[in-house]
Amino acid sequence: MTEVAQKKVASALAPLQLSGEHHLCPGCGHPVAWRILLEAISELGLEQRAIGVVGHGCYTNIVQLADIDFLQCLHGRAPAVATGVKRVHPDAAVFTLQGDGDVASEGLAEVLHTAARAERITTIMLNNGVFGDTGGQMTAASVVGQRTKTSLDGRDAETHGHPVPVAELVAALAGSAYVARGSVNNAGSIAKSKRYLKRALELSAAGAGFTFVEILTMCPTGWFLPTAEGPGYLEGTFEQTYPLGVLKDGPR
Amino acid sequence: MTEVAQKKVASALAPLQLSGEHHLCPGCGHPVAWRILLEAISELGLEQRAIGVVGHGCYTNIVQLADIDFLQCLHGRAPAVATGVKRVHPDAAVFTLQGDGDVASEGLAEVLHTAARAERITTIMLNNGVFGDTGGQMTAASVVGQRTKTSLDGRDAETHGHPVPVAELVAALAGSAYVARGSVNNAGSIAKSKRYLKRALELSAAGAGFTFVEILTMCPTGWFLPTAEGPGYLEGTFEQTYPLGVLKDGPR
Amino acid sequence: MTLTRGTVEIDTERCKGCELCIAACRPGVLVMSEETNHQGYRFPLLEPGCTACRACRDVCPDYCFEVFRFDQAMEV
Amino acid sequence: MTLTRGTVEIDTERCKGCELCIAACRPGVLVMSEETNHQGYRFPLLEPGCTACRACRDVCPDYCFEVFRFDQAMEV
Amino acid sequence: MPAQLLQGSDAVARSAIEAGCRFFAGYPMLPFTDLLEAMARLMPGAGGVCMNAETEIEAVNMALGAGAAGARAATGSCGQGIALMQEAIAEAALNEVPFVVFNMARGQQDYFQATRGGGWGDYRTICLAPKDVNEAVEHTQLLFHLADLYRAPVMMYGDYLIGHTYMSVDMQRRDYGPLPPKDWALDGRRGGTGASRQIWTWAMGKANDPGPGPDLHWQRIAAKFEDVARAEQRWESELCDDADTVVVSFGSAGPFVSQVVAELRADGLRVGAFRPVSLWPFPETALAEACASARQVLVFEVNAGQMIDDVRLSVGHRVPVRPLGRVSIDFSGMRQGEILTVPWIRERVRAAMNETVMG
Amino acid sequence: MPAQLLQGSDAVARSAIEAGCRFFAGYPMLPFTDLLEAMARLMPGAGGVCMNAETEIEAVNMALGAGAAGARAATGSCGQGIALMQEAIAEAALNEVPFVVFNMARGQQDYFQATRGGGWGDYRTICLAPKDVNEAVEHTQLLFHLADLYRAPVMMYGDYLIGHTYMSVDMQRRDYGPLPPKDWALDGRRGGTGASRQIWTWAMGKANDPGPGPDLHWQRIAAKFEDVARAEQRWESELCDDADTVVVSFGSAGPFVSQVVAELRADGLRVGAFRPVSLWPFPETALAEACASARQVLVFEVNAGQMIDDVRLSVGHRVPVRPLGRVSIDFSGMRQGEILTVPWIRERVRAAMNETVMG
Amino acid sequence: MQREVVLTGIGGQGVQLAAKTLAMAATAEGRQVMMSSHYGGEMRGGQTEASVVVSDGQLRPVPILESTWSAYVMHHRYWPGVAERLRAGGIAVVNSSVANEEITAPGVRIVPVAAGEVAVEVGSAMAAGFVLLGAFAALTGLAETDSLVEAMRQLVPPYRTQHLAVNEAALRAGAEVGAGLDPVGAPR
Amino acid sequence: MQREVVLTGIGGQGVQLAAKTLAMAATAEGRQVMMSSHYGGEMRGGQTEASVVVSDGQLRPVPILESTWSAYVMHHRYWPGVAERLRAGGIAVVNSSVANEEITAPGVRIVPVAAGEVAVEVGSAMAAGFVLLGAFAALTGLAETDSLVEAMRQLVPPYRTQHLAVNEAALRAGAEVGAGLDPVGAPR
Ligand SMILES: Cc1ncc(C[n+]2csc(CCOP(=O)(O)OP(=O)(O)O)c2C)c(N)n1
Ligand SMILES: Cc1ncc(C[n+]2csc(CCOP(=O)(O)OP(=O)(O)O)c2C)c(N)n1
Ligand code: SF4
Ligand code: SF4
Ligand code: SF4
Ligand code: SF4
Ligand code: SF4
Ligand code: SF4
Ligand SMILES: [Mg+2]
Ligand SMILES: [Mg+2]
Repeated sequence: MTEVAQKKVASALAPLQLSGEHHLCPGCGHPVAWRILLEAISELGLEQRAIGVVGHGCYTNIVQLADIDFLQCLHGRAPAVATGVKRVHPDAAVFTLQGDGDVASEGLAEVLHTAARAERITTIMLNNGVFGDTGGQMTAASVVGQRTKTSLDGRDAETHGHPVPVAELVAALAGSAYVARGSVNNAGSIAKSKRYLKRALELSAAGAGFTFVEILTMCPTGWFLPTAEGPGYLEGTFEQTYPLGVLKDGPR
Repeated sequence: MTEVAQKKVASALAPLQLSGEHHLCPGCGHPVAWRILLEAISELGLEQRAIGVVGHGCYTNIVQLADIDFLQCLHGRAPAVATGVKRVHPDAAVFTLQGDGDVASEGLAEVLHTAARAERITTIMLNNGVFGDTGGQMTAASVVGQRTKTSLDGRDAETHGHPVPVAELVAALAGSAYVARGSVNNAGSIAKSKRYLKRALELSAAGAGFTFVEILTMCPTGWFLPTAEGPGYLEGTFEQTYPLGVLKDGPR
Repeated sequence: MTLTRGTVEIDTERCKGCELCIAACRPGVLVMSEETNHQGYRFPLLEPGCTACRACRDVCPDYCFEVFRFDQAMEV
Repeated sequence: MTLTRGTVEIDTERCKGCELCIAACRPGVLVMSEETNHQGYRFPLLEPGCTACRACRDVCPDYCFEVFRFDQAMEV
Repeated sequence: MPAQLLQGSDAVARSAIEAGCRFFAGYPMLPFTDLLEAMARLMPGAGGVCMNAETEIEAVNMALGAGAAGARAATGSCGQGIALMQEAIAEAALNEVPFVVFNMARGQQDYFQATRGGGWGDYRTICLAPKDVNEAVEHTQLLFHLADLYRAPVMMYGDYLIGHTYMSVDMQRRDYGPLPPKDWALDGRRGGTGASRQIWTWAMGKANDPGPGPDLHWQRIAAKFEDVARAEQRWESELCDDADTVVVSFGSAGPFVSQVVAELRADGLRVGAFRPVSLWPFPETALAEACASARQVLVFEVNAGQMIDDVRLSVGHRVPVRPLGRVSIDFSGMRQGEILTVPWIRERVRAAMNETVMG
Repeated sequence: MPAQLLQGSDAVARSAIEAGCRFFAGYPMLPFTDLLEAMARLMPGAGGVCMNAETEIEAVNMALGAGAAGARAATGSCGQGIALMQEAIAEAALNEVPFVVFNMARGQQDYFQATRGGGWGDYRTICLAPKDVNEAVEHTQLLFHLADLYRAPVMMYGDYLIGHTYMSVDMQRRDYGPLPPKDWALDGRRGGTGASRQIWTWAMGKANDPGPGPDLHWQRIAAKFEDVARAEQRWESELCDDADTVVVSFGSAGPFVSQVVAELRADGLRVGAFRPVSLWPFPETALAEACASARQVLVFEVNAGQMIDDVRLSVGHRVPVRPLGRVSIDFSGMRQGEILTVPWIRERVRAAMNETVMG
Repeated sequence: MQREVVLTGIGGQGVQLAAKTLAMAATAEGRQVMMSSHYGGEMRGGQTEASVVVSDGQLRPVPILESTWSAYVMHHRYWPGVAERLRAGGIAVVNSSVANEEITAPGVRIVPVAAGEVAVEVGSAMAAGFVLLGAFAALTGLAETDSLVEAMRQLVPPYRTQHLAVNEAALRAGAEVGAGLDPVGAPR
Repeated sequence: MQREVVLTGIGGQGVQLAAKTLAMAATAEGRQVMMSSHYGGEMRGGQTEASVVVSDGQLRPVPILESTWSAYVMHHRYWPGVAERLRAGGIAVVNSSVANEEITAPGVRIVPVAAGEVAVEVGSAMAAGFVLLGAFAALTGLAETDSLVEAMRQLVPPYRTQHLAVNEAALRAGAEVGAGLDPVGAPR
């Protein structure tokens, strides 16, 4: 190979990212979501206005990796905590980063009340359909048929009930200004998810209302799957229950 | 007036009703809802299968007046408690009776999770848009513009947010089999509300899934209105935010 | 003369004077008393012309009405 | 001979062997190693034909890729 | 400012605003409701925020968020509502976010709840129990100070009698001395500088500045609470020096006991009154000293016996410690019941003295 | 049945089912999660129900509903999750609904939470702290019995070492004697007969059969808990008779202390071990007796000092009561940290004995 | 000189508002006042009670009275509990439109006032509480009628201003009734 | 006779499964066994450790070992904490495919096994833990290979049965390696 001029077109780390080391599993979808979130903040020029509020889950480790202010809070409560933060600093760009267990299970009241209140914050829900951090049990967002450690034969609608489509519920509330659902199972969907994040953060920081982005992420560990099968499983099951796209975009 | 033969066509008390004495305010809408609920249970022949689970609110006094099994439980938690009861007695006709503060504020997660789970129970929400029992503060269901003790100048969407339409959220969940909204502000709407209650109780007792009936009730005390103005205020404000009718009826 | 098809028994001592029955009565045969009951509330009084429609009974939050239909309507 | 428009630097020690990059690479120029890194994982190796499309970098959960575009494409 | 006739709740709300409280979140529950209503009425005019939180859990977490953002923040409730807040109160103690919890309790039955928590982990909550509206006004300001001084959630144990009684109140800003700067509070301004902040119960730090982790962090917190336990004991002791019998009570039971003691002293009985003003830290040493000459200690509390543990911990087994109160709730369930009257207490104290001291 | 190798959580789940538990509701939280998983796996086969409750609050309220309907019901969690359950545990104590709470705690830092509640009102919670998997199996069955006997929620204080350790377990149904019939339980069958039932914390009764109301009802509950306090004290005492030094510990710290005591006895030191098996009611009299000849009492607990209050309440000021443990959590935050080892404890006990007893 | 009054009635009769009006009026006249109220919330039991202590000097802050000099009785239901606290030589002003049962207490002067009827006359049955208050204050001298009117105006919340006129009329009508009764010594 | 083994590694290496397999196999052979494991949950720190005590008689139930006779080392990261507990005369079986740093402890025999390479040979790098276990058991005699295979079959959850074959191959391949090493005295 001869020496040719070359230009870096993509860095491993996002701006605002302090390190690339983390303890998440091989093939986990969360770290990609972290990266596009930090890119979105940086591209919007919000780095010195951003305050993140994170729940309890595998994704929590973003606190260690990102060079912005963070408040790690109780499981499910992030939207309420973020409300307190935002009302004290109305000019800050306040967002929550949470998992599906955090939002759809423990914190369903919090996210819906905050959305109805039109709180000017963004909630980002990383939906992998399991409590990843506790080892892969059924959440309120697990899809029908999904095997988890507490639904070993697959989630059965008759006994376990149906998944809670948080994004659809948030979109039904008058206080929400923007709702979208993306995923991180291939480069194209990653790029789209990043656009959703940018619009959501921009709108809430501009005072339009509550904005919500759900991102479907792979959890090969909780799905009991080889890492390479994660993206395909996500598409074949999660995207059927949770269709991708913008659910709501507009002033309230 | 000469003596003519006469037949009683309507009793003051419903079957199953032990007494007509209660301490609710003049013009309160709750007692009428109690009556049609008891009539519905009796007409469906469910009196020896019914177990009621009630929350905290002015309506709680039904426990003293009705001759069926009752469990008075913590504010907001009735659907979870009812779940425990129902799973132990699958043949019982289990219902919850709650207020809007109980359901839309404190217990939003409970009702939505229970609905998504397709729990075979009926939840009845008496919506008067205030915490009546604590003296008339704003709930998550208070309508925009409504004056309450904690929104003295009227609920303002910008600072207080928008009301949470619980029935619409429940209807959006796959686990709900029947959702309707009635009111008790005149004889016609009372009759319709009773039909809704009968269908809801029948369907959940038959195992169709979770059923939900919202009944708009007058709270002249919490609305700071003369009693006679209650029905008109209900129609002019509540029915605009919360349209009456059947929102969902069908097998899941 | 008014056609009267039925009548109501009113538990006036239980009444809390909310007047919901007054508005509910289509023929307008209920009027509020001037005196008050032991609780201090005024209460409805029946005038001729009841249709036994049950509306008063349906709307009353204090369970004050029993409704009776006459076998045959009367002129009062 | 393959047309190569760019290249990637891979932090193979940080790699956790998930193989997401392998599937993401349209031209299929990434293949998994036989050896393992210090963590015990196999990792991707680059073969000629990279288009500098960044897909590998976008999907990698362990931030292993830096992507470079050549000023001019090369035949390798 | 001349004294005004104010309802206790109103007075506490005004005192909080005077102390710089600019964020309040609450959920109605009697007898706390009035404080919430007062805050909803007064905060906007003071340039602050009062949230009609949709649940107690949201209320306390909003206060936590506001406290973490640097505001003087508060919330409150009672009984069941405080139970729901335990998770967040413990969390705030462990991640060091200050705010004030106004526990306008339904009676005295929540002493364990207030002093032993019910949250998780090794934490304690400073808890002041005012005896009347005027002391509540003072405690309000002191609590905001202590919260900031120790970076911890703190609590007032009030009740219906504090919240609902109208009294002539002297409202003024109290000065409790300087406080450290709130340079730990989150404002988002340091993002991207390498010095962004974080608040995290596990204290894991950032990649460029690792934290101590939970073990060391929680040891440090425990040490802090030991300091608080020594430094912040408050009490009121009346006529104990020569007392045969010391009657211990807290909160709004205090004035009743004081009146009983005054009356019995007038009858020549050697009786004293001791009132812990801080329920935690409990004034152990002061109580032990107050009971130095006593032949019996009577604990009047309107519950099944909760503070009596702390009294026994203070005085040991040297002198008999006897319960005087019992469960007693009024017909409404909102406040102490029939035993909270001067005659009830007076007769019991007299009888106990006849038996033990005279006998 | 021959002994089987079972993980603690699995063994507890099987023992619960053996005891007739047919309703379980839980929410994942380590180290409780394994018990939930075991229940989800085993319950359907036993004809029971295991709910994947969506929150801890729902879990405990589901258990309350199932208990009120007459089933042997249980729930569980740890730390923050138990904090969220306090409201309902108190409620169940006051409306007399039995169920079992498996608190598989992250360490010993939740002693106050377990023994003093954090709910509202005058209530107590029977709490058993097993020392190992086999005792946990036994306690599981005893707890269901006690819950039904006293119509009250009861708790197991387990931890990671109980839940995650695999041991050879002897599983069998224990008989603790007869129980009163559950004629108070709701089944809906008496509607319209004039004898319908109700469960209501305020005990207001029905129009045709008025209840006592909260004041009398709660006094009765308080009296019941006084009976429990006397009747249900459980403990284990080893070599205390002639001991200069008694070391008190609870739960899975017990075996460590026992081993230390055995080793030090072998070295000729007069040391004994005392372990409260019931944390509430705390075995006050037994501990006082065990310490009768002691010159010091050492309290080994892996926290900032919580059980030490109960130890001091038992032995008074007669003999010095010294803390031996401290906050100590492992790197994962899931369990006790570095101090929970035989050498750590042995050295501290030896040092304390050198100082005080030998010195 | 210290004077106590216990006000009793059932929920909805405006007893609490009457107590506050009296307390505020007395404060405005320069006295030290303590007022406490006991009413149900979640437990709609109907009982509502308040006590007001008015003094020219410093007040001892015990908000639950052992005994009282006077009573304001809107309803008889909870009278026995009040009667036992009334000191001999005291006075009870009673809403005779409602309180139809035997209202007596040893050594206590019982003053019946047909507050319900008077209230209907001035325009609203709901204002009976103010009629009784007007009468009570005029009789006892604990506050001037004008002070009561002023206090009532400050206390009625903005969303209830439609009631101001009839409330004032009720207070004044009550005061007239009270002025026509045998006077008692005022506390100063 | 009582033998302790501490198993150490990082999350994902199957250390817990290896420990359970050993414990179950030993139980099936009629011994008394206690196994305890320490691994993070919410705190993904990577460390994973287990200990197994195998005995012919009654076991003392202290689940955190003061010292150990042997170690099973899948990764070197947490070795120092294990090394200090290893008694002189003990043995450490080490996954030399990964554990590339200095693994020594005074008086302890260090036995390197290229578990990673062997695992790749039998079909899956992920089975290295079973290779090391096969070798460890064969060397120490704490359990027969057949018992290990049987225990592994019972432990692998239904949704992972696709791994059974390769796991078995790994155990047997490891056992072969172990059999080729200098033996140590078995505990019985
Ligand atoms: C109140 C409470 N309950 C339970 C937990 C235990 N917990 C910690 S992380 C977690 C799982 C979170 O799942 P999810 O939000 O989906 O995030 P993921 O790990 O899947 O990314 C749970 C249940 C907790 N920390 N607090
Ligand atoms: C956890 C908790 N928070 C607050 C309360 C106080 N509380 C009792 S009843 C009630 C109001 C209920 O309002 P709603 O459900 O709308 O019923 P309504 O009285 O209007 O019929 C509240 C807030 C409580 N009992 N428990
Ligand atoms: S458990 Fe799932 S969500 Fe958690 S790190 Fe592993 S793959 Fe990611
Ligand atoms: S406050 Fe409202 S809901 Fe309650 S009894 Fe009165 S009118 Fe009815
Ligand atoms: S029955 Fe009908 S017509 Fe007769 S009084 Fe009642 S509402 Fe009027
Ligand atoms: S509706 Fe009933 S309570 Fe109301 S005025 Fe008529 S009779 Fe009386
Ligand atoms: S940049 Fe594109 S072509 Fe090059 S290795 Fe990555 S995915 Fe393949
Ligand atoms: S995507 Fe990243 S971590 Fe996964 S195999 Fe490729 S380089 Fe390794
Ligand atoms: Mg998840
Ligand atoms: Mg309501």
